[in-house]
Amino acid sequence: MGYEVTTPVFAGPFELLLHLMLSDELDIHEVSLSRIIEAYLAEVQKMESLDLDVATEFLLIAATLIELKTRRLLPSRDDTDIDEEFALWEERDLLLARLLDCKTFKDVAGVMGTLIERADLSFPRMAGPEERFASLMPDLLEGVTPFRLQRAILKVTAPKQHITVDMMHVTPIRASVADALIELIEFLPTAGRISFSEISKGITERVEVIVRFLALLELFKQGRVELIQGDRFGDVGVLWTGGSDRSFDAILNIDDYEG
Amino acid sequence: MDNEQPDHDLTADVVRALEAILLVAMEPVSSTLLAQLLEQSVATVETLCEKLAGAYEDAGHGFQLCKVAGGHRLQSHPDVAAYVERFILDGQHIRVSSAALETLAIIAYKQPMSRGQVAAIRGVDPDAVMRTLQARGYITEISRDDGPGQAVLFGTTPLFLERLGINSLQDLPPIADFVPDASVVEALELGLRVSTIESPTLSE
Amino acid sequence: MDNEQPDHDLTADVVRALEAILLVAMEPVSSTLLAQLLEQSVATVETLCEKLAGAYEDAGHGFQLCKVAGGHRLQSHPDVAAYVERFILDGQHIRVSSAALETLAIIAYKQPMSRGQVAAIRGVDPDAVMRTLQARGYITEISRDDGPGQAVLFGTTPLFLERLGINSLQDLPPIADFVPDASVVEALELGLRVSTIESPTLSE
Repeated sequence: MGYEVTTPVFAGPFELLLHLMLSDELDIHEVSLSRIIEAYLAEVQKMESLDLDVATEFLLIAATLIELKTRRLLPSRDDTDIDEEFALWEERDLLLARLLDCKTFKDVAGVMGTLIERADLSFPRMAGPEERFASLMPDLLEGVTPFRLQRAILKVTAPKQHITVDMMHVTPIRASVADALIELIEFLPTAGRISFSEISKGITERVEVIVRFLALLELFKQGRVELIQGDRFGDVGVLWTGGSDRSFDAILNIDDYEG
Repeated sequence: MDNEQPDHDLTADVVRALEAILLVAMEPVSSTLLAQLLEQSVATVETLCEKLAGAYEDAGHGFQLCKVAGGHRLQSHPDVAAYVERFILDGQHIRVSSAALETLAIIAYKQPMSRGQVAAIRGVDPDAVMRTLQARGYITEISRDDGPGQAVLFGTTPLFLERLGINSLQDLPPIADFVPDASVVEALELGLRVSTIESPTLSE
Repeated sequence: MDNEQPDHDLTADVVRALEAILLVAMEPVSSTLLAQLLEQSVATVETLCEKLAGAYEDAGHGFQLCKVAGGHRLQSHPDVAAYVERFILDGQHIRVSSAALETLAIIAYKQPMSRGQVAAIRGVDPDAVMRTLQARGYITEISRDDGPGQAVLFGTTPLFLERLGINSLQDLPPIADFVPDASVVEALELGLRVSTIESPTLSE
């Protein structure tokens, strides 16, 4: 099926590192961190079309490895910062634990794959009751009108990009005030007076609502919107006062909010 | 030894394959198709089916092998129909799901459609849903694709029209000239932007 | 006499009804529902199903009675899979990628799991994979985390059990069986030593 997500050979940094370290295990006393780091970085370099998020994950692990390596090369000094030392140990233990987790679930996945292969050799009986029982079957289409059918097909055949653009900010839950600003600047000037609840209508992720609110505050600070609250805890009214200025150069240094 | 067991081991394998095919079949299977699948003559298949039907009856199974219009099929034995009725009335708790409705809509408007074509539109495997719709008699296999793989093509049935209360597919509300589409309406309702804004990686 | 034939005529009728119900069922039927329909105890139903499954196997039928996803169902025998696959053509099972399998493994053993928790173990954002698994019906949202953000928590579905051909999550081998053995732990541990002091034999 076309919708299967294609993943690189190594679906994650732990998987890659695990592979490199365990294929190096011929003589475990000869395990060379240098070689592992080299091979690791070489693999990462091969991943041309890696998106930024994935690349970051791979590079974070690489950084830890290099730190370990550096620490080994440095002569042991008395003035080593004990906190730094502990932090590195902690990081190493975490990495080790994650590698063991990764190995465990890789093996589990293997067994599950075998189970699926075996199960796939059998096909279930699905024909259902014969037509002589048809009158007893609850009518699936009760209450379904031709109009509902029309709406259903319009929903599935509609171009997806409009909605998915919004959804991408919803999951994974990473919302940016910058995106919310762009959105608001695009839409507020022609919206007239609008309430905050209308702006955030239909948004289910709390963090999405929050970034919109922060974006509004930012616009308020910049003097481009007027905020009106009739009574305490009441809905906030929003009115664009920024004229036709739709620039958003001031927003570059606004943080992301992780959910 | 079971009296359904045929004479030779070779035949035994063929009978097992025959039973398996009949079990998974959603519709009666013709002797010709069975002959082709089992690499036997049509006459042999007919004989095997008759023998098997007799053996099931003799063994007192709760199912039977019947010859109906279009071919052979397994069905529940009329003797125990009361239990089957009870099962249908008791055990099923079915409401049309949105997945089923969408799949049915796609097939109704765009028939004939293969499973793969429906999957391409819905973005998910419609297999289970289509089996349900087929079992309910709302859709049926109407032909096979000429292309490689000869995918089964599905269409709606007269029962579907009847349940929907329309006389023909022409009575379905048109979809071609319907503007704006559902997602645009939804987006407008949200009061949010409708068009795709190229959002630069400002937040990175 | 068929060796599937039970002792008493009363039981024979119950078995026939059981077979008929399983034949018309479209998903695994639980022992509880069967017990209710057949007016027998759950224990009796379980025993009857086991006996029937054994009898089918002994008689060398092309189908089998299996306990899957918390219920009983009839399915084609794996021995004749080649014939059935030829017949099904476009109903072939869709492959599950290794990335999907590993994500499924994590969720199966540690459910309920949020996307973030899966990401922490996988080291990559599992969003796309989890959406696919959800669309296929192998995982579903089962609750929300109480914590801030109220992350959606996912668990596996009966369809997942069906796909694996197992009756319940208890049928999965215990996770302890998979804990990497000492040599693996040692190899990883050595590779990730913080300093060379502790193991002078390391060649750098």
